Amino acid sequence: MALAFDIVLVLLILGVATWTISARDTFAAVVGFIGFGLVLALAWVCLAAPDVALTEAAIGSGLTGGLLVGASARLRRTETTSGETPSISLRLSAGVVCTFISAGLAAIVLELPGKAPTLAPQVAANLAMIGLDNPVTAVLMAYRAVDTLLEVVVLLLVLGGIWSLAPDHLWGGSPGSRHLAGPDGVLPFVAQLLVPVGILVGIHIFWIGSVAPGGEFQGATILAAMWILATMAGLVDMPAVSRRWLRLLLVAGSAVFFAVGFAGFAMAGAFLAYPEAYAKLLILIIEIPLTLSIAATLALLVAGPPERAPQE
Amino acid sequence: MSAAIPYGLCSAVLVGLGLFGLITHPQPLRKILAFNLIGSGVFLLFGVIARRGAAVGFGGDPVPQALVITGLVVAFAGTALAVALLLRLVDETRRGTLRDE
Amino acid sequence: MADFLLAAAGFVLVTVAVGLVRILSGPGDADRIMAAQLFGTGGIAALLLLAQAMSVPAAIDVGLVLGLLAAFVSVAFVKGVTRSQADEA
Amino acid sequence: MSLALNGLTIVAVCAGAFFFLAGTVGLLRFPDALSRLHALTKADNLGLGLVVLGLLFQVGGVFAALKLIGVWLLTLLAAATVSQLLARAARASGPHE
Amino acid sequence: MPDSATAGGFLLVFAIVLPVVGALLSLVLGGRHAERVTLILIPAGLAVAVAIAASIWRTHGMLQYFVGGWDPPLGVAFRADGLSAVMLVTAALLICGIGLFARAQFPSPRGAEKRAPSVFWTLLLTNWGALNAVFIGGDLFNLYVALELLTFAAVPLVSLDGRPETLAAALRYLLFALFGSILYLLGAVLLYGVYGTLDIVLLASRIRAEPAAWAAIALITAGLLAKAALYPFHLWLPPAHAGAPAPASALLSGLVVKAPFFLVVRLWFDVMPKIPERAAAQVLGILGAAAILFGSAVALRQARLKLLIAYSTVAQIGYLFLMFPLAIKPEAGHPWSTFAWTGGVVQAISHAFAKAAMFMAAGLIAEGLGHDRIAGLAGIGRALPISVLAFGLGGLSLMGLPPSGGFVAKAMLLTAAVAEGQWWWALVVLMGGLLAAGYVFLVLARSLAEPLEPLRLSTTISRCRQTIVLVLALGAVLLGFVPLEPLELLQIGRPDIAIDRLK
Repeated sequence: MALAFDIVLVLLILGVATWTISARDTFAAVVGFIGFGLVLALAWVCLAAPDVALTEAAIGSGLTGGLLVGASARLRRTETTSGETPSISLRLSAGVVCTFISAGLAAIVLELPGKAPTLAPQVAANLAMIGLDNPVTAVLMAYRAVDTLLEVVVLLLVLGGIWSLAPDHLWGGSPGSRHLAGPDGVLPFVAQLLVPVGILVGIHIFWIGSVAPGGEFQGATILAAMWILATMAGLVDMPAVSRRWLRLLLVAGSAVFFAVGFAGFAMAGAFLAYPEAYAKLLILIIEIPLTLSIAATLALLVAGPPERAPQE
Repeated sequence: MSAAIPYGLCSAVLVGLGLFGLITHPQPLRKILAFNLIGSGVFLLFGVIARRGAAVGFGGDPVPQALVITGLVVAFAGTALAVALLLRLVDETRRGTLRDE
Repeated sequence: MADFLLAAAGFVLVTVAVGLVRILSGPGDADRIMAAQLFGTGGIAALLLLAQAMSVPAAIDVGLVLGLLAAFVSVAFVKGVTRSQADEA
Repeated sequence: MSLALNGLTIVAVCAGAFFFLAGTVGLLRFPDALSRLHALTKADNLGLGLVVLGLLFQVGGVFAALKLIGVWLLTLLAAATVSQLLARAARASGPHE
Repeated sequence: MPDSATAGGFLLVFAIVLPVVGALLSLVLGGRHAERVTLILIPAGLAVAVAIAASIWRTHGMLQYFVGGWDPPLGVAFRADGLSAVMLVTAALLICGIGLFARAQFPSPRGAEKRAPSVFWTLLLTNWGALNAVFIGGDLFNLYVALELLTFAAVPLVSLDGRPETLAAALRYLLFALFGSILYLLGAVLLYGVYGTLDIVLLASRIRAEPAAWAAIALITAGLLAKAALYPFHLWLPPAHAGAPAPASALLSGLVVKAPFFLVVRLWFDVMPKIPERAAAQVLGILGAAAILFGSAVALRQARLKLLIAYSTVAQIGYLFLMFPLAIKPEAGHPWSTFAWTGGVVQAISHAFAKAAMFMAAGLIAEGLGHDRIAGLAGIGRALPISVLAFGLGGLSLMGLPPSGGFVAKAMLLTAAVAEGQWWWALVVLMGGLLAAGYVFLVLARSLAEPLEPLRLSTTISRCRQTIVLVLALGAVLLGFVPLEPLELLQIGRPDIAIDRLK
């Protein structure tokens, strides 16, 4: 039964993916992509990776989906002009090459060594030292904390890059146009209902991350989505990006991360090392500001470059 | 063990499909979508590898699972930058044609 | 029981996938978003069934997240359309 | 006891699956956006509700049960508002294209 | 290979953390502070790079650091061998030059924060941090994140002026780079699936010649080639490098494309020295040769100076990949193999200096003239003699004429080619040199020609900035005087030390 379900799911994934690639209309392709993220989240559950399923649902489908839907709706009007289709010969040769690559990869997948290598025992052996029960969080925050640290820097940097796309006179202004609450206010009403619930869910997902699937990225994504939702409903306005408090909020997480990392030199003899007795506490100290910073960064990444001049 | 095989094959096809889209679609937004499909294929393959490494009570090897989470976030960052560039480019060219420079 | 739940999940999934065909025929963007929404609801149902069948309680959280973000995506769509109309004007 | 619970689950989940089927048929058969919207929001939310109901007989803890109900309420809320917004968007853009 | 952290390993942490923390600081403080933070950090970063090189030189061993105290394969290692050290120092010196040069172009005025300066200074620091992370990364996934950091730091530099052409160039660059990194990641994933580690050193000990390993190497290499703009993946480079502001072009052409090249070298020579087939190395060589001939020929036909220099970068990247067929060919460790390997690395360094100088000289010329059309250069040789001299000295290195680093590099490649009986590569090197001479002389001849009417510069160009450019160009020339002895540093930590035969 389980195998049958797996096969149905895989066929569904491939069907939706094919649709995403082959749809003539870009918007239809984007909608297909959102559905794709959804079935992929199911696949991650079947692969016994609920942490990834959460991330896929939140970032892969949700946030990326919202970003692309917004973009494709905006690009609607310009699309007809760039409708040239590639030649048959190009498509044919591309098809042959890609089939070849897929077949090669499939062959390698089937040939993977019978006894799969794994780091699970090593992860498990050191879990007690860190005081976490969720092994994925342990990898992200302890064993490979430097990846996570660099990743947060990547997010911030991309945000800077997106801001840099603003015209000179709008630098430091607020992203997006001001959303005003509609006259009959369906959207504000929904947002008022949905946002508090969403914030609770976000905090919950973040908080259980130390013992169960969840963690700062997934929680932060939900918080970010709620912030954007509140903005779109006109409940709050996106702040001007030159605001000092905003910049501090964005950097706070990585600043604490770096600070604890350096403290590791003194306390545990290495950068980003945690002394055994305080590991769990230190990780929590990093994670709380980190979640807030990531949430703010993700929300602003979706909001795009400043589009309104800063008011003096 | 064998349960992961369908997903492994699925990831191989996803990579090919995405690659095809990346090569053949002229519109940048479609290329971005295709890039995300390839990315999903790669991550799924990593998930299969994680699943195969199930041991000591874990349903999968946590290291690749954690790396997939990092990868998803980085891929999102790339998508966001590409979309912002694209929207800005469209704005700018439209304004450019209006301005008749 | 697990087998029944799994079968039900598969059935719901296939059913809503047929609904996805709706996207194929369009014609309007609203139809597509609706199809995505049906797919989303069905996907969440399948996910909850899966969570119980495979006893992965965390999958319920995935359902929560999907429900929240489905709303977010739809709002982004409506906003995108109105914005593109505003750009036109 | 558990047999009875299982029976209830099976009935509810089957009913839920049926409503999903009905929603899909409606989506395929109804002529215009607004009536499709109508069929859709009714059917799939009812379907999910029944599935959740069926699962409530199976879960162990109160918290998990609450979360299940929460998922349903969330989708309900989301679907209702979104269909409102969509209806307006569909009306505004008209039966174009 | 040391199996624990070495003394002084903490320096490696600082090589990454200093610039990155600086970038974050500039983001928070904004405005004028971004420039100030950069100028303070440049000497500090240079000191760290030199300290790393000195430590390796003194101990004759590599530096190693396990982040968080977790040994690989569970944790992530940073490692620096001689090659890393040389690249770290090169990067630090160039960043130093670029930073000083850019002060006039991106001044931070008092009062409200300005867009271009804030972005430029922040991204300069981030690029530096990402480059350092690539040079010392010991873990394939950590390197993936570092490569992404580098890409995302480089792309916005291209579109800094916000014109539609540069936005399009930036978008194309980003799409190529994303494509490259996803291929790279796919290869890394396969390696983990087969060998259960992403650590480079552990991988080197576990890897065997089998289909999965070949596929993984092919994918990783292809991904890196897309990022390094090797022919036929060069399409994105000319508009991107020519469209960026001069200091940014210098950074992109001089350093950023060297990072993926560095990783290809690391992979082919250190991780899997036994794996690559000679045929595969020949393919890389052929692509390199095609890049040299194609890039140089197209450069000759350019009407704009910055595009000419950008196409010349396409060609010079080709030289880098000539080292693969020459150095892989006999059993690694063979004296000629080492000769070719060293030639390739010297080419990377001398091109970094030469190209940075040429792009910045072109920037000064364009600033003075208000355009960069080659046809309108007449008289600039008299108006901006130092800039034109710097351009010429850089060109000397590109042509491979003595005395210059380019000469040393190309002579080493040439000798190895002839000695190994692969004379066709020698032919390519010579042809490329002739074509390079063609486009460099084209520019110089126009610059030194008498103008029809006296040339009046639209702005005055400070002598200080011209001097900085000249110093960088002299750096490329001076590399030609470096005796082979310090090149020994390059060999430290290589699995096959054939250094004594070099002497």
